[in-house]
Amino acid sequence: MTGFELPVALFLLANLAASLWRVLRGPGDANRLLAALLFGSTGVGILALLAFSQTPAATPLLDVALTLALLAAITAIAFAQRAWQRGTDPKRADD
Amino acid sequence: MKRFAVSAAALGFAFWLISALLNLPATLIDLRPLLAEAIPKSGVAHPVTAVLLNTRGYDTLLEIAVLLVALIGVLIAVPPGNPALSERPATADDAMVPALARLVAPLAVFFAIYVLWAGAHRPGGAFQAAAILAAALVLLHLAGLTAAWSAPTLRLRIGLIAGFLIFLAIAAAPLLGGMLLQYPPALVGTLILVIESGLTISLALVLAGLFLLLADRGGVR
Amino acid sequence: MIEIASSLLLFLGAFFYFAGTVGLLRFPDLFTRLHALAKVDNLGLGCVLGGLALQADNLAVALKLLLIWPLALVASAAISYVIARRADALGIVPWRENEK
Amino acid sequence: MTTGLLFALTGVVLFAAGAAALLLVDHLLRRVLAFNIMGSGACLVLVGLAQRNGVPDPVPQAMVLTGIVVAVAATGLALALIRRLHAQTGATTLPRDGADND
Amino acid sequence: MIEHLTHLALPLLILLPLTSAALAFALGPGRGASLVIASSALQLLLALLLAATIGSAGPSHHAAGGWGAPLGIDLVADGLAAAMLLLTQGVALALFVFARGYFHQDSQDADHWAPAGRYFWPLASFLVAGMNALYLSEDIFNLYVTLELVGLAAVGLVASGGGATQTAAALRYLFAAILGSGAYLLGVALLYGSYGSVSIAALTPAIAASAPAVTTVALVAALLMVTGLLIKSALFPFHFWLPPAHGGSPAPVSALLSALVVKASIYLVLRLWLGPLQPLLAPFAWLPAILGASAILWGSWQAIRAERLKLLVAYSTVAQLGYLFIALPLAAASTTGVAPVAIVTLQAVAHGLAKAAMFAAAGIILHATGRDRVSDVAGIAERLPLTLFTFALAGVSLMGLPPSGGFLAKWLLIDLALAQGQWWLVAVIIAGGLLAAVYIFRVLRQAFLNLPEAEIEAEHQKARVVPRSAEWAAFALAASSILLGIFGGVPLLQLVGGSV
Amino acid sequence: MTFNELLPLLVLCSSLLPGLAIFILPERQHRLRTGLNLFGAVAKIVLVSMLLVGVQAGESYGFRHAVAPGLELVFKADALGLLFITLSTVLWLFTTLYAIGYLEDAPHRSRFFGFFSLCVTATIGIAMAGNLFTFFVFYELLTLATFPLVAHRGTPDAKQGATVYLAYTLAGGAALLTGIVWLESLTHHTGFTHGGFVAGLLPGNESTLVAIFVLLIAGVGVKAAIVPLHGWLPKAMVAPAPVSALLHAVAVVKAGAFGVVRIVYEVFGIDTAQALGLLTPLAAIAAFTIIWGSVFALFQDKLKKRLAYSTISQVSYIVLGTALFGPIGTIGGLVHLVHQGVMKSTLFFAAGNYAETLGIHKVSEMNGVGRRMPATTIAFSLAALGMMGAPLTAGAISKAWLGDGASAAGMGWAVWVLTASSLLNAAYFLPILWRAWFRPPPSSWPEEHIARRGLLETHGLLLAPPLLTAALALVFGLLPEDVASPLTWARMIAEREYGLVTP
Amino acid sequence: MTSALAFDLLLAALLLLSAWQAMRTPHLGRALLAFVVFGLLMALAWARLDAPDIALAEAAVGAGLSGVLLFDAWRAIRNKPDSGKNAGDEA
Repeated sequence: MTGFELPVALFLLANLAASLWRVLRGPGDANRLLAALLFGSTGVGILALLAFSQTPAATPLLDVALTLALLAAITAIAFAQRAWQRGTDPKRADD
Repeated sequence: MKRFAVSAAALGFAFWLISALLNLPATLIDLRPLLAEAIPKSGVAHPVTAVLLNTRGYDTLLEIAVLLVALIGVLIAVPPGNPALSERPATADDAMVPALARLVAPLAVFFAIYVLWAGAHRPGGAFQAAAILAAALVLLHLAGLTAAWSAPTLRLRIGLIAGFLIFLAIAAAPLLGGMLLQYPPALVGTLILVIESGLTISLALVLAGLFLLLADRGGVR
Repeated sequence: MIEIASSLLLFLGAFFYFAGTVGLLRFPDLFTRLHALAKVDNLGLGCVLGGLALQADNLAVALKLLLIWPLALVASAAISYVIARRADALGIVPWRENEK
Repeated sequence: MTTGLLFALTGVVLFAAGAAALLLVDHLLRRVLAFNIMGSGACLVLVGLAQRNGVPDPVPQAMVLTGIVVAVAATGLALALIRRLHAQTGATTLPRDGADND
Repeated sequence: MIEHLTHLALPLLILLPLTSAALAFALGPGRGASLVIASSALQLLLALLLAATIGSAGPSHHAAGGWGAPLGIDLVADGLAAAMLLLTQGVALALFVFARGYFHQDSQDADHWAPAGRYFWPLASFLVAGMNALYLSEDIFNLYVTLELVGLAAVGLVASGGGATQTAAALRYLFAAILGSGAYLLGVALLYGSYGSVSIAALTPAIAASAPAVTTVALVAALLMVTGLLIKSALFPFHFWLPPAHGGSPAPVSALLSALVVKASIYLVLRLWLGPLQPLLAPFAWLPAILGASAILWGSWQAIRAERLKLLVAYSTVAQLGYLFIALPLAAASTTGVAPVAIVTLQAVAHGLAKAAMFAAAGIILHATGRDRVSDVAGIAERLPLTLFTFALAGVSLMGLPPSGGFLAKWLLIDLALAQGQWWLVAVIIAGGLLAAVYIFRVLRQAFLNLPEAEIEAEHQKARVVPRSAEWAAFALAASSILLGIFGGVPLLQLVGGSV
Repeated sequence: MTFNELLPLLVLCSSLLPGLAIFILPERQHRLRTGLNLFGAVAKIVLVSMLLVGVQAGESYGFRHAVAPGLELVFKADALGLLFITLSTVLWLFTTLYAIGYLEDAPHRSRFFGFFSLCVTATIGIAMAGNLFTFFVFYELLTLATFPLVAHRGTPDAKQGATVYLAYTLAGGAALLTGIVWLESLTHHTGFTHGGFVAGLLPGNESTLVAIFVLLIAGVGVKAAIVPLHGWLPKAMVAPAPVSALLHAVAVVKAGAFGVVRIVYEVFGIDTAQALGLLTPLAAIAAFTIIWGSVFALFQDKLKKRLAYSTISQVSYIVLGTALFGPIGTIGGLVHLVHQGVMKSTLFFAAGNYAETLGIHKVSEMNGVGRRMPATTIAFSLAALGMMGAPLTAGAISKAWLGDGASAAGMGWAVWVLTASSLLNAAYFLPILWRAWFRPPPSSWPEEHIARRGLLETHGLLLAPPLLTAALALVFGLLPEDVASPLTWARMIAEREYGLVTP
Repeated sequence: MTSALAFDLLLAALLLLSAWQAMRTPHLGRALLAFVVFGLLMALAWARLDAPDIALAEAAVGAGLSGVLLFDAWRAIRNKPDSGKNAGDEA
């Protein structure tokens, strides 16, 4: 533990908040999906940082991070396949 | 009008409760020391698992029943012998998703086994492992590598309930001389592992079933 | 010593993440944003995980940390690919500087 | 303020918002989201309040795991029924007159 | 031997239906009837045994896992629980026999892809398991799990009707159930946060002795739990989900839901209200009573107006449930020395038996006519005399006419209300009985006296006939609701009255 | 269980069990059904005779069964109950015979006779009820059992009549229920007791007791058709003739009147009722009803409707007798309970015969019917004369005792009421007799269903019951002091049970 | 303010924001994504609450299963069903 883990995690969370704006604003589903992608990897990072933000390190949280890394792809793929279709493409006016 | 009333009620409720919670004194009863005492007898080192499968194992038994009920509910919503599936998934002929699935799925299985095994002494356990396995199954389906399920076959049905039946049997066996779910001290660790293993497989099938029974049909008929 | 290296790596990671977020917010179209994201946040994750791995007190934990990274890389690559393909299939045209 | 209490309070708000949304929104998928959020709020209260002194308490944690399983079960069932209703009627909301006589 | 069996009765009442449910599911769609019926018969024996033991030796305990509260979960059966268990096993057994005949008929249409009986057996068995677990649980979080088990199984059963209206009804029910159990869960969370335990035995003294700051939170918790349960109990004005769900389902399902499932959450309201939450909720007792009174009047009125037969019966349930709440402010014992909760239990049992019989009879009628309007039952008494007799007997109990169980309960309720000077309750009870007579005689008049129109008559000729076993099962239920008034009152009231 | 406990149950079961069996019988099994009916009726007579003998010898019969703590079904066979039981039992036999003939080849006979038997069971239950709870149970059962009978024909009129009947009786039941439970919550005791059991609540609860009395009397008054609660009765006359006989003479209105007697004498006690000032209003209402019914009867052309209004009037004689403070009036009321039953069933049997044989429904169609159907018309005439209170008839005895009772109680006005009523009775009955005997018959009857066969002017089973009941009425009138006469029995009740000293 | 508290506060705010979006934003796809984000944030919250078991379950369910189920259902109900498919109705 260096004492920086939590501040860095906070910073990443702030990043995440910023990209949440992208999720909300779009335009279009594709960009939202991108943001979700970022969420995945940022989430993994934050979890890893949280794991080491205490002494001794809470290594179980690494398992959580690993799960997230394994499974984040699934949501994204499902979104691309199922949700993102013609008619919801980014050219359409964002409702 | 309704919108306003409900919103106001929700807001008022939240304020009332929050202001009350800010003044809440500490509890008189604390289960933590009790639990700490019980851990050595519980057969597992990890307290959450001890609660889930030992001290409050009865909750878990019923919770599995809830999942099975939900699965049966899904089966009811899907007519048997659903005719030809609609469009294939958009990426079925993509090379990338199957490749990813081929890589991730085995890793997920491996990781699930680890999570299951870890459950005895650190966070993890049957449900988490099952969820990971189920996710892997879903991924395989999204990649076009496994088909969706139509009506479950006998083998599948047995798979779905096997874990539950094992749990039931182990829960009932102590009744011969004691209480429901009162594992014999000598076997407690083993029995919990057996239960968790069975549950992992069945729960994975159930969770995957929630998706795979409905998936890929472009809508239920 | 290790602590300093670790901290540096963490900060570097944070920077990459920040860059990725800026890219997501500021780049003009889907494909360029995708590019920024896939590159930058994986680097960020790599740095963070690497920095933490330095702190690990046993090999298993370090290995686990280092396992997460390639996994995230693979997943991110696959998803980026899927998104790009899908965007193409749906007729989204890449942005060019001379337009607009 | 401890992490536990903070998240417990967050949970209260989430619950209230989820419950209100469950009553107010019409689209069925949205209602599924609403009840999941409501449930998450209740779970946060359960664990957060129990850990408001900062010490982890495994008992509510185990309960929340059970609660999550139940929520997944309810979500799966709800989604299946929603899809079925849509297939049968094309509707994505419940008919308004359901409570009325005939 | 008997002693040991009694000790086992508590867990077995939960394990048996769980096992038979799982096995019935494994056997496959539409299978498992015999298994579930056999298990149900065994459960009835166990419940009888349990009631006998409790009657003589007091409440029975079972510590699941051997830990004991507050760490573990205790199962406790007192007289009230035993009575509800007995009702559940009895009604379920009769309804299962009924359902076997009923669904057997259905399955003759081979190409009918959504026969309601496909997953009836596992779901119904899970449902019974859930209710038994609910009656026996002494742990408020465990109760949440049982509530969900009961709720989801009931939703599945409603959906099993297969049609769009049933699906919509199931969804409406699901959302109501989830809203209810969500509120309950938050209440549990707050109670655990306030007192550090979810065991009723530990909570009761803690709440009674709690400080003011705790009390506010605990009060919110109590209100949340009770409100959640009231939503699930379909107490007016939370009844919106009940008529479509109960009125649109296949007959055995409607009967199970109306006779048993709503009782489960009402049981919990009573148990919690009169138990640990008593110190918190005592000032609010008049609220459910007023709602109950409104339910009686409103439900009866809707039943009178209903055009569809099963909807009529469903609204009758809305009305009859009101009776179970109006006794809450009448906490003191009556002049006859019978505890109010015992009277409410008697009413619940009488209604359970009668309503199960009535829904079963309605189902047989609909089955035989293929139509569902009250006006379509004209002259059906000619073809289904036994079923109409069943309907009439059940109606006698619902109207509260002698010598039925419903009458006895009504008598004791009026006595209770009078003894405490609550004249408005007396008026409501009396009015409820008269209104019930209006809607029940509406059906009977039509069935016995009017002649079917020619076109319907032609349909009658070719319509399917339900097996005799189904008719007799329904009759047995109706007859029990009558006999309850003559022979059941004393043992039941003593069983329940002695325990609470 | 001793025999003395068993016997009342057996009396109940002698009609209950055949009734239930008849429900299950297929429609075409008429022989078996008739057999069951007659077996039940005869068995009941035998059993009731055993009761009579026993009670006269001082035996007491009773049975108790607790349905809830503090709530018991109590059956007892006391002298008052037996009076009513005997009446019902005998008339049930006659009515059954009549109904068998009347409904020959009609549809739904299983249903009819099933409910018929239940109806009698309920009546017997009311008669044997040992407390208000039991009374109420059978009182409601009677409502349920008679509703299908009134509606039996299924015509719109019948259905409407039945619905009105149900509305009145269920509402009355509700009032009765409230009154009973209220009373019980005050006294914790509902057993019928000679002299009543509410006196202990006085002083202090006067207004409550008055309210309870009003509720109770309103409850039973519906069935007794006391104005203004009588509205159902003229409508219910659409029922088949045996049912009318049952409603008007045996079961329903009698149950109401019997209830009034029980309430006044054995719940409140005649002294308490008098002390509360309840008797005079009751008498006034009864008197009003007597006149009201008679006046309305005058204007009815439909024979059965005229009889129905006559019933309203006549039943209130019983109520009036009860409300008269003193033994003589009581005896008059009690004896009229029997006399009116016998006479009114004769009248309805005869009316049924006219309708069934010749299609005569209206008074204006009765010209010369005495020549075509002399036996029926003789029975009719005897009963009608009795109703008017002509000398040497049963009716004269009732009226004489009632009149004496009124004078003795200091209610001289009641005598005038009785006189006026008698005149009115004559005014609506005599024209009928005049037409029947002295007007020439028309060339053809409205609808002749049954042809004359030798001596039999109509179906034998239709003819015998009115002749038998008319004969009974005659005997009661001619031999009032006989040991087995209703008058003797009524005096015994008054003396033995109420301690009233008769002259 | 410590960074722990800041982190918690920001996380709580984000939880509320994403929940609000999931329930209130007019576009359903956006709502579903907001819900997936909500799930991820819940996992972080559980991690902060020293409940790695729940975090693990939430990550697996929220990231793996719920999203897939919801997206799949969304696609299924987005289009009108073809009319011929209602044959089995027995409403």
